[in-house]
Amino acid sequence: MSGLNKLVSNYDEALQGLEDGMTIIAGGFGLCGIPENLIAQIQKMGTKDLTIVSNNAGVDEFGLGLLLQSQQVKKMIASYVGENKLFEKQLLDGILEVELTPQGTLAEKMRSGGAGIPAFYTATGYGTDVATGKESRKFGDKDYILEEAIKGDFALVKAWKADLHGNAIYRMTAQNFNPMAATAGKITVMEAEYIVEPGELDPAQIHTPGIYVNRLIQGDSEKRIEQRTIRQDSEAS
Amino acid sequence: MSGLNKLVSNYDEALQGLEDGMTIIAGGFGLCGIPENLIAQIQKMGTKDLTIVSNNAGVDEFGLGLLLQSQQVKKMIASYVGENKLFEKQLLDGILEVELTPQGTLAEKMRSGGAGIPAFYTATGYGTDVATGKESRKFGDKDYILEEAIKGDFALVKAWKADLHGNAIYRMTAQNFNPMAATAGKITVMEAEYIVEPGELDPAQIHTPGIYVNRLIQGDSEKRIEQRTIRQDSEAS
Amino acid sequence: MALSREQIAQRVAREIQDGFYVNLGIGIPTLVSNYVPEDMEVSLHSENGLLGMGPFPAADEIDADLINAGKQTVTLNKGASIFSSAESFAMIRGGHVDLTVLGAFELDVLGNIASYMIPGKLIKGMGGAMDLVAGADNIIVTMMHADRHGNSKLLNKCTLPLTGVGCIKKVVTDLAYMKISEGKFYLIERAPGTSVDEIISKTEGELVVSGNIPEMAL
Amino acid sequence: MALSREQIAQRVAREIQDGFYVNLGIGIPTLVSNYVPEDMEVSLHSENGLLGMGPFPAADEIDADLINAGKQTVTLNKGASIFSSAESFAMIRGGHVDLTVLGAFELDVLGNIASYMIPGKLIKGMGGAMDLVAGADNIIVTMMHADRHGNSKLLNKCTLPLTGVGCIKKVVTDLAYMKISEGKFYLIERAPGTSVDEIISKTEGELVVSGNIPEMAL
Repeated sequence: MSGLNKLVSNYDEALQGLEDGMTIIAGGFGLCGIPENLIAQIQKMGTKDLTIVSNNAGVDEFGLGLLLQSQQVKKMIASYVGENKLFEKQLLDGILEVELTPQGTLAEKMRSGGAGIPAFYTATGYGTDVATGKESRKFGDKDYILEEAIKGDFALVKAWKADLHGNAIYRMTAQNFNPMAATAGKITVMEAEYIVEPGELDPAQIHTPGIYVNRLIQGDSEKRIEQRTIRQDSEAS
Repeated sequence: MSGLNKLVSNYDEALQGLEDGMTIIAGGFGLCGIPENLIAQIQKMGTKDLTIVSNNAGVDEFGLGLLLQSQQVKKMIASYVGENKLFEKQLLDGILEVELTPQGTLAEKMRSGGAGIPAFYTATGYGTDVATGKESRKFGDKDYILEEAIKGDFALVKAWKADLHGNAIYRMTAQNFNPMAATAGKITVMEAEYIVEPGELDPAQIHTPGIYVNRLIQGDSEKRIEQRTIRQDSEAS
Repeated sequence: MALSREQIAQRVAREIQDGFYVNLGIGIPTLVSNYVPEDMEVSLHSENGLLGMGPFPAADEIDADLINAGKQTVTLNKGASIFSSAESFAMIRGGHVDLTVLGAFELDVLGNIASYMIPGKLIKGMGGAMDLVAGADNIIVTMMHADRHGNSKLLNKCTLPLTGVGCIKKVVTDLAYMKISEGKFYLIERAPGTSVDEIISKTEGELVVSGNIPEMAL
Repeated sequence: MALSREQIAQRVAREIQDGFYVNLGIGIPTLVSNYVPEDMEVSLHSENGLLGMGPFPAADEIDADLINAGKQTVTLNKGASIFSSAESFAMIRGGHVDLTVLGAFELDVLGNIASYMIPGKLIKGMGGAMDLVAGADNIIVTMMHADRHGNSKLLNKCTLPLTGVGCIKKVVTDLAYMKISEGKFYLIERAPGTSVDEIISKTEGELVVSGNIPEMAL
């Protein structure tokens, strides 16, 4: 690694410095656009007591579900964890703590963490359990609550094409939480399906500028599908 | 105009409903990426007492400077107005009011206006004149001030390529404030250099999704350069 | 007779206008897309970061990177755009989505909605539902009027944890189309063959029945 | 002898490290890009929405849509990226820029900086300067040590409207390189041929001179 080149040579190096008790922000929605190889590496490393910030918790045997299996997660900050049965069990057993956060608020908390905005007001969650312990305030005639930014010791994201400087493009809806997650890590690690030379991507079409990326690694993706839905022949006409 | 097609046929239609005393948010940085044809149309319409939110105020004879010439502007919310001599004169004469706003705060106020965030905290301006009358608060060991969102009756933006649904791509650094401005208008009007059919732009490469755009019009741009700087031969080797 | 799920969707679809950007939740709301009038053009918003969502793919079109908020594989319509979750919720929170349709467990006369959690059952999370109800101006809730035992789900006060406060103004149930304002339900239409008395008996919250209540046109 | 503008830039450039993302303000800071060591790779950030800014264009390369924050026509280096003003200031405010260099009218022992407005003169505005000083961790201010009349610009307390409070820790003037901490200036290096006495006489704010002060290597 020298100059603006972020490429690291192996997954050990990609997650060097990850320690027990750290907070990890992960991109992805369901199993779409998750940094699946980096997650697998965390399981391999066996790092414990992690706080994971991610919209979902994977499924039982893939994605972040792997880290639940191996009981590496202390706390999960997510908007929806309904696809993961292990999650329920660990929650009831008191092994796991969960902080349910509305999806848009979660995305904005990550963005704010990366953008130096310590807190913002949102109407989302006003008057609900989410508002418990939070300041509420009226602007105009509407009620809002104060939500604070989230930052991670590490942020893990999954890109489609990235150049060596870490400038990255996400594919289709695999974009989701990745651009915000990428901004919110003290150390941001990106796995990419394709790595190209600087200059090969259109500068005006970069989703994540390389300034946010500290380490880059190539990762072949399995890309599991959670809900395989197809059009019936009758509709396909 | 029907369905998702935002195309209007002329500039009168593009700015229909613009009235004296309204607030207009305009994209552009200096003279780069400004909605120059829409601004010229406002001069033609003669609408008065406008509040204009824009990073700069154009130059004396181009861009928003035109609206100063014809004394249509009551108040300017901007970060830098140093390129415009008429501005100074009108300010001293008491014709014009100005609210200087740090550039990043201005961008974030527009984004917040469009994103349903009524207010956010930022360290920018803490302890300066910008903080006067604003709440300040500590998060961690750093001081921040509370800044409120800006919304416009109209937002005027300039795109490079747009499809008929208003999905748009900006060219080079003509992007600047345009994406945020586009989100913050009750009515957002976009002038585009090129208008194409839906499906011609890559869905993953849209800078401004059409949902933010109410009216679309074709506009040939003069694109004046403020500081024409070229490399000396000796450096060009 | 009570409406089927499809008929509820059909009634909701009549609230769609040409050029609308529409967010459809999981379940009955998803079915609404089947009943958009043919002469109208609408754009479907999916909160994972997609506008212009198309139908499910043919088997050979399936793309793991192209899903909707229900994690189902989908396709893109012409004029679609894809963006980050922050941008997606900026659209929702900023009031740019013209119509939001979502399900609920309970609704009350103050427009409060409970839709994401039943204490004692599995905690799944609110996903984007809290953002949707807080950010949208025009929301239609679809739900069953009463549970299996005939207990009303249209209440004076929600009993389950709330998804949002004072944000619901319209609901289409299997029995009726109602509006909510000033702390009351207003009966607007009844399902074909359903009596006003049945609706009254299955509505716990204060219900205003004014004049002759027409049957829904489906 | 006092440093020239170019020499100030040269000294600042020595603070650059390989792989830095750097924001250079207008004036002397812009000159710093000429002195980046050849064996280092840095990326220049321009707050109008550009990373990887290249040199000025040749006459036939000029593009009105490609400018820097000084509104000058520029070019792109390989690996450049272009983005919105909101994203650009997210980088600044979020502390992602490794080094920020900007000018100032006055600086004081508390690290306060005044750089955007002289009351009674034309109001130009702060542009991105307030965001830069509030958001960056690593800032170097470049300025003249004193005005034409010999009046110090390194003060106990700034007299002009502030751009930022307590945010400046390093300054390179035409006479010295100094650090600021705990309410004092610390003299680190002096311009070649400039005496410590001259620096003391032109520094109004409390100045700590500890041991032998080396001349700058340029």
